[in-house]
Amino acid sequence: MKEKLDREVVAMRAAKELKDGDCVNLGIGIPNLCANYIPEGVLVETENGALGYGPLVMQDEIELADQHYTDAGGRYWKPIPGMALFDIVTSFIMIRSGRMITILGGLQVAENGDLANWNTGGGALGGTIGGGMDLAVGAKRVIVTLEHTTKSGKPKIVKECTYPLTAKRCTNTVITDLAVIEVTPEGMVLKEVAPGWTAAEVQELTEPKLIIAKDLKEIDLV
Amino acid sequence: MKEKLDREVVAMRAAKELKDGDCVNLGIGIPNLCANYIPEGVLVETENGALGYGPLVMQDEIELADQHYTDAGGRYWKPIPGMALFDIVTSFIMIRSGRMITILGGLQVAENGDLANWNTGGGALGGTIGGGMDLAVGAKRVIVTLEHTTKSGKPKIVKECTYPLTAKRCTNTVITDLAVIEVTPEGMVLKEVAPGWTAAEVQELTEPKLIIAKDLKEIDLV
Amino acid sequence: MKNKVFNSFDEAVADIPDGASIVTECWGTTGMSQNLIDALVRKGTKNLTLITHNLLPTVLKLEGIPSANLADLLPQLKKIITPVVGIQQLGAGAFVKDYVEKGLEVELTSHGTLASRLYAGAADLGGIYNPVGVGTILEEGKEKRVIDGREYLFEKPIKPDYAFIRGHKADFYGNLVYWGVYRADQPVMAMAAKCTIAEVDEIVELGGIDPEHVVTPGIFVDRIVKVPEDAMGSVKITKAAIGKIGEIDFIRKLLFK
Amino acid sequence: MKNKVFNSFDEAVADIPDGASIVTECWGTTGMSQNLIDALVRKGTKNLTLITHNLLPTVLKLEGIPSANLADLLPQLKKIITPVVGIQQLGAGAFVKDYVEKGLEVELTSHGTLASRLYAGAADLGGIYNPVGVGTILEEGKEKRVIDGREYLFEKPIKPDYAFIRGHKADFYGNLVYWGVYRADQPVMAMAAKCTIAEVDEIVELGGIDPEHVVTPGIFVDRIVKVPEDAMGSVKITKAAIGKIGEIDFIRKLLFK
Repeated sequence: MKEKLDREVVAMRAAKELKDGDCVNLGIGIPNLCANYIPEGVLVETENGALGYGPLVMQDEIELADQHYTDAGGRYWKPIPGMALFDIVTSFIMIRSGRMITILGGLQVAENGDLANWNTGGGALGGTIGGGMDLAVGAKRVIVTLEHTTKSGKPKIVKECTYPLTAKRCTNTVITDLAVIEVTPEGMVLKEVAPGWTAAEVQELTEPKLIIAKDLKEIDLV
Repeated sequence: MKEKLDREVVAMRAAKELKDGDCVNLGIGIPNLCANYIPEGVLVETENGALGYGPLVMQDEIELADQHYTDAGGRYWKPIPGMALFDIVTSFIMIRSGRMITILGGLQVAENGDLANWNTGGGALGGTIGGGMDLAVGAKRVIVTLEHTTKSGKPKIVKECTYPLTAKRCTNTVITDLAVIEVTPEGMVLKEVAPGWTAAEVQELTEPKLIIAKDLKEIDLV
Repeated sequence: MKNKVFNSFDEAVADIPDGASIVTECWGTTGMSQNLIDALVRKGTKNLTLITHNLLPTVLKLEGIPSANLADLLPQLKKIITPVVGIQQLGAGAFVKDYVEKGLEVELTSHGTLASRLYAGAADLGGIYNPVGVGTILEEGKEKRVIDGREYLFEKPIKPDYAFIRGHKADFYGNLVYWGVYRADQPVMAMAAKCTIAEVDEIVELGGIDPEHVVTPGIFVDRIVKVPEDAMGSVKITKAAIGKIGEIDFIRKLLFK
Repeated sequence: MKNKVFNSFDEAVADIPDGASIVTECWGTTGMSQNLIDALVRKGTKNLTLITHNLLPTVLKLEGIPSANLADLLPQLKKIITPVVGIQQLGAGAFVKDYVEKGLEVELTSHGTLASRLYAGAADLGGIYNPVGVGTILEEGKEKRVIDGREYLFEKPIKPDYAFIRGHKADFYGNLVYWGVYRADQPVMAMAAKCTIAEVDEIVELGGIDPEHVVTPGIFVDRIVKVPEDAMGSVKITKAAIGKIGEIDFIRKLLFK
């Protein structure tokens, strides 16, 4: 079988969506990995109350870890000049007032942009809501990164989500290990495919009918 | 005619209601004058965003006036250690969350505690709402200071307000140049009268029927 | 790094279209974005909706005191949302009345309600149930609802197109601190508006503001202009104005103990 | 001057009755009021409603790391309101499940909605219309309303009886500053609760905090207790805990890049 992109490459491609001046909140999963590839001038936000903070603390520099400087996932980061600290009221206003871009993980994305990313079906205790629903509803742009299919090969890009929803019609862009897809009022538009893959092969692993972009191209990290 | 208390004395009597640890917001009119008689340990708040600030700047010390340190009425005050500065969201949470005592001026107070203090009847442009309605609704205790009657001798303590209301059933205590009155579910209770005045004489200048407190006494500033 | 610093007030307001809504601060003369307001007066933008705590009394201007004055914007307004139409003692109510007779719409609100409505706008809420105004003229035209035995009025969020705010220091990301009671409405205005323009005493390098002391994070500030030392609202001019105010007896009595 | 300083955590929580509602912070182990929580565990107060961002995974405790742990309070709870029942990787969801089967009520919410509901509680609102949760399981039992063409859910304010908050420095009036991301939920919790109890690294004289830097004004803080250097959650103990965390491989991978 042909090779899919690895998670690190998907993260690199997702980070390419950001440009100087953007503020971004990174979800759990592949989005976490984007932290290493954020372009210059992009400020990263964490919903527990910091914006524009520095790089994460690596495993071999544990002496730099300070409990006062952690992100929403509990990971340690380094303070830098120009960052801001604030409370959750301010944080969720940032998130909800349409000023933030968010890169989220996903379990399923539906044709109309519905996103399921918090719960694999265990009822109320089946997952963690956290700030994910706020990000999905409030961000000015929602980029969802996920593997194109489940481990058993079933599509994660579906006609209708079967897992409990995070938010309705919220997804703008889907970036997978096979493709970059824009969600538009006309349907899902296939913009890019992984090197060596054809549009037809991607369609086969995707439930909704894809519109093929006129300028369809290969995923490119430059 | 018998002498009524002057405004300065009414302000002194009103300030006596406050005790160490209280936070108070002072309205326009007689309440302004209370500023000089606030007991030790009472913090004064102004809704434009300061709590626990220092004394007002006097006319003969204009060189101390700083535009960055003014109260809601535009008067200059002096910063002191222990004060806090904040925005209006925080300020109105203080006011609305039942932590503040307020001393307000009044045009009319009704038997049931209704207060009219912002508008003498000129429609929407007839007065200034400011934060007065917030204080009347949100404060844990509303003390209203006013002259007992209009210049022409008509009662300001009435069965029903004729001026546009500030808030319904909000007044706890009324302090005038003739009396101290508590608003209770049973009606208005006359607690204190100005020196030389009898309960009957005060009743004559008051529209609702007053309940005379068993321990009725003279207004006393000690 | 994206440049948020504008070199002139005129450039900073150049794209504001007729019919825009603008929120700005005015407590007497404190905390005003006078230079942005003046630029908008020069531009002549029409049919504006102005959201503000207050309209400045015009009397200072009449007395020739170099003082901020939001009332200059009145001829360009279609609507005002405010808790304070004017300060009676200073004759501003009558001043506004002329415009109302010519069609200016006035929506009264309490100041705390204005704060909550701006919060609601910022936090993307569809509306709030507010206890203030029940039983008053503010009830008119509003849905009333009893929740757990208490009456509330439905109030809509306010989400202005632009906020003009007055900061003390800004860094290049737009992180802001204020000075004294100039803070007041500015932080929530900055968060509620779609585009926030700040005039500030000083622009500093990244790191010039302690991250713990930032009041308005830079994400809420889109444009920054430095107030020149000889401009209206600068510390120097304001000090001179206070001195002059002290010479006018009736204002002196109003503002000083 | 009214004394807000308590000498022990036990005294500070002594009056909390059975059935009280308590809001407190928990992001992993950061920003927790561990000493107040421990005092409440010692006191054994029952039928509590807990409002919190998170319930701490118990795994650190099982590994013998001196770390804060809100889960100790679980046996005393009647109800939890939270966006995060537990962190799956650390097995906390299963931990809570046992209690749910024994009758613990769980009200899920999103974290931003929790922030707005606490704001609504603090600002004395009767309710808010919230865009988050529409079309999800959070709709259940809630009024839905279309406002200007968009769907919202009605959410009630949260007004807890007590807030346990974790500050950095407090002065004698209760003015507070925080340290880093320990700030998070604390300020809005302090404003929403009827009685706010703060544990802090340091208590300073009046004037020890610059008025411009105060984050939570003292009016919102009713009781203050200093965290001893050798107590849970102190800077010293926390540093030691981070060191130990670094020795456990799977947590290390989770928390470090």
